[in-house]
Amino acid sequence: MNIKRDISTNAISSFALSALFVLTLLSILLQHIPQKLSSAGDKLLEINAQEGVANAVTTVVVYFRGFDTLGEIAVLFIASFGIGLMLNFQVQNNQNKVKSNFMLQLGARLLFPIILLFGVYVMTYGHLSVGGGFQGGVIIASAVLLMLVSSNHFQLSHRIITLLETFAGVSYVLIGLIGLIVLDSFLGNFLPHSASQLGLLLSGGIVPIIYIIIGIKVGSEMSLIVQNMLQRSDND
Amino acid sequence: MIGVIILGTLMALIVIAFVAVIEPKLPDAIILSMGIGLGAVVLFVLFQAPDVALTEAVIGTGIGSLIYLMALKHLGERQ
Amino acid sequence: MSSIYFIALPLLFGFATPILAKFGKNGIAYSSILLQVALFVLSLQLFVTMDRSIIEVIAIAPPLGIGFVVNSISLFFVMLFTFFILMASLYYLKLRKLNPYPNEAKFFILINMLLASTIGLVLSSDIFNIYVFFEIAGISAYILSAYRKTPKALEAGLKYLLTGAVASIFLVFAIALLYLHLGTLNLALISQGFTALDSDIKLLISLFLLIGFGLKVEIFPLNFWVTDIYEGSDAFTDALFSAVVVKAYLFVFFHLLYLFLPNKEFTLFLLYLGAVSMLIAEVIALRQNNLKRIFAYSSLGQVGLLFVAFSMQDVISISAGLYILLAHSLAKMVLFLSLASLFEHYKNEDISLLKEMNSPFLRNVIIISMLSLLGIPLLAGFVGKFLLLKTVAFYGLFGLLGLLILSALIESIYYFKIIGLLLIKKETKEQFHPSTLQKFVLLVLTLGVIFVGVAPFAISDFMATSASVMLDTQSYQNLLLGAN
Amino acid sequence: MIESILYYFNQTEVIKTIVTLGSMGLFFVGLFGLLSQRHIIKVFISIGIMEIAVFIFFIGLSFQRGLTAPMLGDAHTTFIQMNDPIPHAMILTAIVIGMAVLALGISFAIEYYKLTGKNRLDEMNEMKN
Repeated sequence: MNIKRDISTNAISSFALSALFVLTLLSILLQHIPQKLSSAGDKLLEINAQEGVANAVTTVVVYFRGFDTLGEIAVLFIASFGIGLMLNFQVQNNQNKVKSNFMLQLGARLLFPIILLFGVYVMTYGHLSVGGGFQGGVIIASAVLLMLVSSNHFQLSHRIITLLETFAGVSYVLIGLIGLIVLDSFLGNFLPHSASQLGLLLSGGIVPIIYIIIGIKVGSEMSLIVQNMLQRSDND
Repeated sequence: MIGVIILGTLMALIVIAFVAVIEPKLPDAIILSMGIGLGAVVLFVLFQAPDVALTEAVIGTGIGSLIYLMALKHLGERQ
Repeated sequence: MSSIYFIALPLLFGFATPILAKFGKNGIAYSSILLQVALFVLSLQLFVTMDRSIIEVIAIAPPLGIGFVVNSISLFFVMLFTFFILMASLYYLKLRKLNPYPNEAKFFILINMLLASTIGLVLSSDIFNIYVFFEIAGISAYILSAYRKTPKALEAGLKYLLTGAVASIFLVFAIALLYLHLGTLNLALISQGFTALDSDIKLLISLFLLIGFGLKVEIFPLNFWVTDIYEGSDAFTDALFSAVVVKAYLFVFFHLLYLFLPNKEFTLFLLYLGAVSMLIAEVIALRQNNLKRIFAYSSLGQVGLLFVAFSMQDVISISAGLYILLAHSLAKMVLFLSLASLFEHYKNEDISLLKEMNSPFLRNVIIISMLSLLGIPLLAGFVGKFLLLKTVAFYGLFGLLGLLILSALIESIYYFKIIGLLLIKKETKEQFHPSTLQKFVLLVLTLGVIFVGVAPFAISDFMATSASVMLDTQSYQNLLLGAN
Repeated sequence: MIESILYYFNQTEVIKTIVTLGSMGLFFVGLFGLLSQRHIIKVFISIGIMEIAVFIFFIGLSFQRGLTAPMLGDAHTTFIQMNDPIPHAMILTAIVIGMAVLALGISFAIEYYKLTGKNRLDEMNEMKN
């Protein structure tokens, strides 16, 4: 009885507190609804055609603000190994795992290459249409997830994942450093690129290459996160 | 038309979010939080931001729900 | 040489480490040290050759893209952070013989990521880029504090992560409001457009920035969680948090505040917030028994003092703040690093450890750094505190002066209690000697404390230039916008 | 009648007001959850709701009615009359970072629960006082 009253007082006071905060916020925000103004994004759209990339968001993410994306990759990298460190991964014995039935295994095996193909498509066409390395990489990781859930013996090779991850991360920074040496600006677009290539698969200089590298990195890290999360042993 | 759809989606989102927050059963709360992600995807599509919508669908809702479900499996349902 | 290497090389090293780790643990440790030595030499070289502020372009030129501003204040922090992280890594080389971190390669990745992100925070001139580095530094710090995977460490990491997640939401909110109202992310353009905004919006944005950074820089009343984190983490990580991470966040917060200041009242508010924060921290510290907790509260007090110094917006008070910052970082580095050795050796984290320990060298460096924190003349802490009190008195803020002196008195009570415990005659004859390398690191840091205290005029020109550069937002804007 | 209502809601100003109200409502729910709920999964859900509210606020207010998505397609061959791509890029980054932090936090919580059996914030008291 006493505990129940405590919980409800807590709920009421936090309700009142957050309502007060948000109402103050609203009273300011509603008076100053931002008007359309010429922003940095509009100027970027004007010069976007020079880069020869059809998807302006991709140019912004990978090239104009590419440094943020490098930082983002670093965040994912740290988080991924942090999770690996926490849920210290051991190859578990498959005894207490529920054996999945034949239809599930067959379906998963049929779907796996299709999802993989879709992920690679989203990754490589990131500079032409919606999508890119982040989304494609996560789609690939979801294919891995499907196999991990359904199959009893599927196991990612730790060595290959580490190799892919390292390759992707190192080559991202190296591309940036080549730009620094060639064009005197880190992550500069040193490969040939022009507006006339707009819409071609091979266009945009370093932009699609970097997005594919991001895809490899995100795909391998997400797969590791998924595997670590799924296979945390339950016994202790 | 678009204004009414945005209004409806936002209202539904607020209701879903409120239920998800006060729902005592954790599995239900997690399913509802996936609904919030999907509602946000609809809004991002309406706001002409397909890249953000795809990212939110794949990362926020896809991997995010997996993480919540794993948390549920390991942390237990006891509130 | 470009300042981008300070970010690119640690990142490269971090990304390559999973493969490098296959060649053995010692290789990783030594190559990490080598990298940090190289970066420190690079920062010294930049410092010597620098004749004016410059701007480094990343991808495209600043108003649209991201740029790094290298001037004397940012270079001061770059040198400080590379030096402290190098010292900590050297110290760890011997510490790992006793009780190494599990999975050591990852530990070195975290150290290097911390280096890259704190330097990025200081150098960057783009507010969203600052957010990204804010998150990298945050995530590295969460993992470092939970690294040992004991219940205490995990709880500290979890609390740190939750507060950090809330902080980043408010930071993103502030950035979104800035972009919606000004249409730019470049600090110079934001600074130009900010004065024309309505006062409500200005106040809201500053409040969100205060909440976002305040949760990270340990200012009252957003610091309820800090001492738990210091207690739960290793003393070695506490040294890094106190000397490097908090200082980076603090500098960026005031850098942003100078560039877009809502109004005079806000700085006055921060001034008294800092003073109250210091007083409360020192009062609570009196009742503590855990050594890490005591020094955590002392860190909170010093952060309050730094808030006072930086909120005054006066060249002398800012250079006083830089002196305090330098002295505090040096002293806390010495304290926490020597505590790390003592904890490993005596397996005791309570204040009773001080009675038990018998190690003349460690006792002496601890006493010197604590006296410096107190502000005894001829030690580093004195210069900053003296300059600050002089400025406060000059502006006629006698209430503030009283608060600061009162908290300094309270601080001296528990400091002298600790020093008294250290000077008691020990029962055990067996002495504990740290290794030569550890002695070397502590000696270098302690000599730094003494040098700054005895000869503050040696660096006073540099400090004054840095302070005026930090305060001079007009030339910062010209530098950033003139490059195009 | 219906047409006039639809027209009213289609004005850019009205859409922006709706987005501000709605996203702040969502923010309120998240803040309420953060303050009132103590189970660790609930806390993370609340933080996620606050994040999504800020994202919707930002994307919704930078959206202009009548402008298309910032990419070329069959009907658009030049980069004019398009929505601002920078908010999209920023939110894309923020979503990925938010997910990374969530995954890390959950892994801390799982290990903590395995060691101590506590899964609520108010039970966490490993430290003294």
